[in-house]
Amino acid sequence: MAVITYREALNQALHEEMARDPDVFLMGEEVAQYDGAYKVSKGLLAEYGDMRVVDSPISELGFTGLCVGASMAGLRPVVEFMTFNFAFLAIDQVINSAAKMYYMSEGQFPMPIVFRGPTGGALQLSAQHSQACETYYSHAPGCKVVTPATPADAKGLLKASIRDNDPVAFMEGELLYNLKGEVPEDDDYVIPLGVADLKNEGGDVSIVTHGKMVHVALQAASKLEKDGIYADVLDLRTIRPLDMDAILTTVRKTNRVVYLEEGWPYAGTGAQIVSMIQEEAFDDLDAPILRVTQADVPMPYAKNLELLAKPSAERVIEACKKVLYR
Amino acid sequence: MAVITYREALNQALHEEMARDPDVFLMGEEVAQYDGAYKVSKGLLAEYGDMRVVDSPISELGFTGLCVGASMAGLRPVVEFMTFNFAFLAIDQVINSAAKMYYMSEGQFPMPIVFRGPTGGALQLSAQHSQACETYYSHAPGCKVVTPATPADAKGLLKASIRDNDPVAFMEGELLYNLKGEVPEDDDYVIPLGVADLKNEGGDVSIVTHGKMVHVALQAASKLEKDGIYADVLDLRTIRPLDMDAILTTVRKTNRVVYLEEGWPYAGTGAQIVSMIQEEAFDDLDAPILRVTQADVPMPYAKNLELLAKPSAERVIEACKKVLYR
Amino acid sequence: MADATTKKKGAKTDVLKQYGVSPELALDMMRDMLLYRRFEEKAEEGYAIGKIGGFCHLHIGQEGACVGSIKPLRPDDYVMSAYREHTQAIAKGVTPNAVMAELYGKADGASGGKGGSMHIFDAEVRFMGGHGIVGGQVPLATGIAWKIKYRKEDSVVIVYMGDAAVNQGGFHEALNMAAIWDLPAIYVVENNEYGMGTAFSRVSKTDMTTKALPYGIPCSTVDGQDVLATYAHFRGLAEEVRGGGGPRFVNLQTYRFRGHSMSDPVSGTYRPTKEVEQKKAEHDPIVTLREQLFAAGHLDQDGLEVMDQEARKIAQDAADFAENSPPPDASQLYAHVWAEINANGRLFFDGRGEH
Amino acid sequence: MADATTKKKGAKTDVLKQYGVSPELALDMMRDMLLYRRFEEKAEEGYAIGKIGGFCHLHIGQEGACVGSIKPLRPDDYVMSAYREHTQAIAKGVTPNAVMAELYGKADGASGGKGGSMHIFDAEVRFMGGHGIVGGQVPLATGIAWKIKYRKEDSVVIVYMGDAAVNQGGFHEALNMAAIWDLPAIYVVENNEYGMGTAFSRVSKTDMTTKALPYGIPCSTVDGQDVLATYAHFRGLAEEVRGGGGPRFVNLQTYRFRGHSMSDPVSGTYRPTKEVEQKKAEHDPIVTLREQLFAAGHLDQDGLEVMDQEARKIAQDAADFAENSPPPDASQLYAHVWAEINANGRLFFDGRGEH
Ligand SMILES: Cc1ncc(C[n+]2csc(CCOP(=O)(O)OP(=O)(O)O)c2C)c(N)n1
Ligand SMILES: Cc1ncc(C[n+]2csc(CCOP(=O)(O)OP(=O)(O)O)c2C)c(N)n1
Ligand SMILES: [Mg+2]
Ligand SMILES: [Mg+2]
Repeated sequence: MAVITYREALNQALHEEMARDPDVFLMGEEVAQYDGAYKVSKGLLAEYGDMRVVDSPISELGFTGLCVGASMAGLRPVVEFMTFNFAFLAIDQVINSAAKMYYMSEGQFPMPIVFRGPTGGALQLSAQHSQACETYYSHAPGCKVVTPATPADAKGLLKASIRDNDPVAFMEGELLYNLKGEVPEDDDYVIPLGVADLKNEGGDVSIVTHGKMVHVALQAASKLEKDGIYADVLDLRTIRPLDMDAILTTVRKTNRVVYLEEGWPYAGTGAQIVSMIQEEAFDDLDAPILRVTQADVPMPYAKNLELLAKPSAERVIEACKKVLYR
Repeated sequence: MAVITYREALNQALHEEMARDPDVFLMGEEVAQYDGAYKVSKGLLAEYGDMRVVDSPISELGFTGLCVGASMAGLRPVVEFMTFNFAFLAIDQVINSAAKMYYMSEGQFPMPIVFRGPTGGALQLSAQHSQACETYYSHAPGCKVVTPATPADAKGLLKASIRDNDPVAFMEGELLYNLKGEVPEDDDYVIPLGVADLKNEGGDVSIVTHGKMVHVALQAASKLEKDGIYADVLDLRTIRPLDMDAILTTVRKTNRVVYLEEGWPYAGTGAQIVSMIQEEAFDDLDAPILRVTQADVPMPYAKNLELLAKPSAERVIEACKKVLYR
Repeated sequence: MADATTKKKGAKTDVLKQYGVSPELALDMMRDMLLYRRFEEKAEEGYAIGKIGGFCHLHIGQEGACVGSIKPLRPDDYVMSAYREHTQAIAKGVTPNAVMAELYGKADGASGGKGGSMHIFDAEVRFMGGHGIVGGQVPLATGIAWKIKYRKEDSVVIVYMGDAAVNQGGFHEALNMAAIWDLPAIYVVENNEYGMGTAFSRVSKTDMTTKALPYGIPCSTVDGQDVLATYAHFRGLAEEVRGGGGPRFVNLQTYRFRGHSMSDPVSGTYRPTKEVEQKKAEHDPIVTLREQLFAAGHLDQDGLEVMDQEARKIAQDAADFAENSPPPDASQLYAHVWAEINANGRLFFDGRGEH
Repeated sequence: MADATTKKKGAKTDVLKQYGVSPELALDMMRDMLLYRRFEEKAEEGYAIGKIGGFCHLHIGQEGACVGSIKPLRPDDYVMSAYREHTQAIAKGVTPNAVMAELYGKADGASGGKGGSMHIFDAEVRFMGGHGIVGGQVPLATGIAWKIKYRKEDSVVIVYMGDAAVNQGGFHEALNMAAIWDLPAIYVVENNEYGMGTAFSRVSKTDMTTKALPYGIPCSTVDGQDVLATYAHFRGLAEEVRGGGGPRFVNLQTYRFRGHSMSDPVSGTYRPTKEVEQKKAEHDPIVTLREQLFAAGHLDQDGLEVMDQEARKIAQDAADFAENSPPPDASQLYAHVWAEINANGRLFFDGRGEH
């Protein structure tokens, strides 16, 4: 297995899927000539030409709607949002068109389409460029939501998302693009949607999380080990479909859960998962489930405030100790 | 107290607040000459003229942004969305501008603005006109979310929302507009945001809910009484700010909770409230908290399917019995 | 429509020749318009007696715009529209039965009863809906045009919108992309002068023909109440656009004889009753074509009545069909949310659906 | 900027008179432009050494557009912009210290360190931000114009956007409303020919002057690299708009000498290095004014150097001020989320904030 970056893994996935299926095309701002704002689409224009790697105007609603229409008509578009923060302009076409079309038309129009780009914060990008947007998509039936944390997951899950026949919000992390890891070179390295991954095996407490926060969880777990506390770190990988079996397995093992996420707390992914766990494993819980999230404020610019606002390993450790009554 | 409709109560609130404060104006599609798609703004144009009651083009993003800008500059706009279902087009200006402005500017620009209109389903309006949109607003710090269930609440809460200095998503119900009830005539009948209302006093089980679903909860409660089960029905009235004290009071009394809401389950208001209850009243719970929501599907058109999709008193009763282990 | 006998006779010249339309085709268009009129009246009835729910927007008065613009299309061309689309669906090949059953929310409806009046779909005849967000269909149709170009096909897409939809940002974004990429789309404003209760002049300082100027898309205006003129115009446009001529923008002038939806008044503060009456008397597309056909001797009153009886019968049959079609089975509630149920993981979260 | 001695001398005529600009005012504009150049170079430095984070978009090359358009405004006029707004903030009256401290994320920053480079605000001098969503400021500014009309004031608002922002639907929706309601707004495209790495001609089939045609808003073009021409032009526009003349649209031609943001290349596949070099050599707004002032005898090399030293000093002082300003206190994290903390109910949900 080659060691490559998350960025390269995404690029490979795009390459392979575009080679595999002539109906797959990529559209977004700066994806072609500029190789993408984050260079995820590097080299694709040269390989596939300008009908398949398409620089759009800055018209989020328009090009999203265009791609949704192209999907209705039988193509398999991949839409790049420079960040999901800009996708608020386009969300009407995602929710009201893409997510509802198959249902409204009673199955006449499958909607294979991937909306991808970074979600959440990076370094001091401030309030309008740092929001974690998962809730806006996972709330709606008809949408699938995928949040890979590692290069291997990025590749395997993007390939699965492109091959999937439903709209997928595929949410990356700006701070993950340079992350390196081993990635299978196999052209058919596809990770099925809906399979969580136990990224650390512990047993005392379960840290359930997704996306970029997997790394914060792992950091917390390794620090906790020094105190003799062993944590399961369960990476959901996909938020919809959701691997509830994997969640229940770790919960039943440890009886104590912390949900960690980058987004805001109110009606976040964590709230949903807490609600499901208490419903389905009520008697397995030895402590209330705690959540660690971004501070419930728009992201501030100043370095110190941003650091305070983001979920940290320290706060995860604190929460773990609390559910362990230590 | 006069008995008037929910529609008239809203109309009174607008009338009174516009008379009280010359900076309050109403803008939206068909609000002036046509008296509003649901006649909520009836008579306002004649009274206040066309700078204060303004028919906008069908440009949700544009007129929302315009009103947010007017709020920045010191006015107190009330924006009418014909339904919140159309507000997906405008949500960028609500989340990225209105909700974040005060913070980004370090308090230089208070944003007094009300976004109001119906949310959720009515009768066979199908997928693109029936979505309950609470989550899209309550998730974001900076937004307040208000969901009145009765004429009196509609009046008192709309007046409070207009006087409030933050952006408020004020969510009505198309099926509530004709609902009659007693409403104080007092010009200063203001219900403070953040105060829940116990709409039925029971003691065996707590049905916590908001908006239109309050009436379904009351129906369920009255049917449950025939089985000798007495339910608290707690109407949250505002989702943000949230009257957690009132929630904990009923939970500590009954130890059994059902959350009822019109929206979809995943990361809905119910998920948030379940998560908070289990965190803050873990030992008070004698059963898992159950949720009753809209079926997790886009709203179908056919009458029978729509009926099936909506939360019903029967399903609430079932859930109540389940948490009572009956 | 106004009674034939009260109308002055048309000129002796045969306008059909002027537009290059055969008598057969013209009679066919008459048949279509009559059907759409009767069909919509049936829908009106169905709504009045509670068989049809939700919002129901009728096309009465706009039949000429519908027939004239869709008739020149090929089966492999696409049509997409907003929520006032019943008759456009029929024009593109959806059966009146399937449309009416959809309005009734029945299993045999074009969308299985899941869509309703605003969401009629038929993939097979390339009728692409039926969309309820004003302007939402404009980018979507642009995507269909993209697919045509992508696959190097030579079909075209016509997308309809109301006059009020041009104030939506998505309209502008879409037209810009269609222009820079030379997409085979015909953007048609069914300009019936009002968006719900708002006259176009109240929400635009300029007239409709300016709306595509920033994109360099050629604009043309045609009288939709004159079905022959409309037909000839769209026949030409389809030829221009097919195979790479780039997009077109059309100001298709028409008028709605009913209220915005079944729950809105026909007239009121927003438009005087007199205006509506005058339009009905002088600009009914059916009357216009009737006079042309009478004048040229291609049709007489008896022939017209036979046609009208046929139209009424098809509409009645559709209503009967809809009435007798079963409601969707309860099992359909959770069907068609997803095209792909992944083998792992839960997709539904209310404890009722599968997975 | 190119060295003075290598440039040919300008004509003997005094262009100041042509534009009705006094020598004092012209010298003042020179001072401003020098300050903005030096200020942005300081920001560049601050970014390079990690004092400034996030995205940082410089205005270098566009100083003429900035000074010429804001100078004619009154203190009670409003300015709103996108994210390339440092120098516009200063032009409207925000102190260089407060702007630099904001870039540094410090407590004394214009937005208390909460906004950063893209979100500079100063309510007192009516600098309305600093917005990061391309095109988002256009409807917002339209609302400010609405307030001016609503309150029957006679101020105006200038809103800046980049050339790429005209492809956002919100731009079109906003201009339409400004037109139908005759709002006192001047919509200014700082047309630097590129949106990030995309030449305008790749995302628009027509030129910029067509973009307001559907709204009937008068459009004009002016060379932003010529600060005197720009000043005279905006002086006239402000007079036209003030007090009810309706909105205006301006194609303000300019050029960016740096990359899109600090993390983007100055040139590359999207524009040739030669083009940038040529623009710098021949269309530097500072050089242009310098030549005009030299030619008319209002300034000489020594005078210019004194001015430049002053500019450098102000920029350096701003950097020092920013450096010495404390970071925001941790308590500020939860401050300013709400303007009104309601007496009842919880507003924060992560267990960390108040309430
Ligand atoms: C985004 C959005 N805003 C508002 C509405 C409500 N609405 C439905 S139709 C309509 C008027 C549209 O008028 P026009 O575009 O002229 O079409 P017509 O009904 O005349 O065919 C309005 C306001 C909607 N469906 N979607
Ligand atoms: C809605 C949105 N889409 C994309 C971006 C990312 N982005 C920021 S600036 C920019 C280019 C804008 O170019 P232009 O409008 O010409 O302004 P300039 O930077 O040249 O001043 C892009 C794509 C954004 N901030 N907001
Ligand atoms: Mg219309
Ligand atoms: Mg530019």
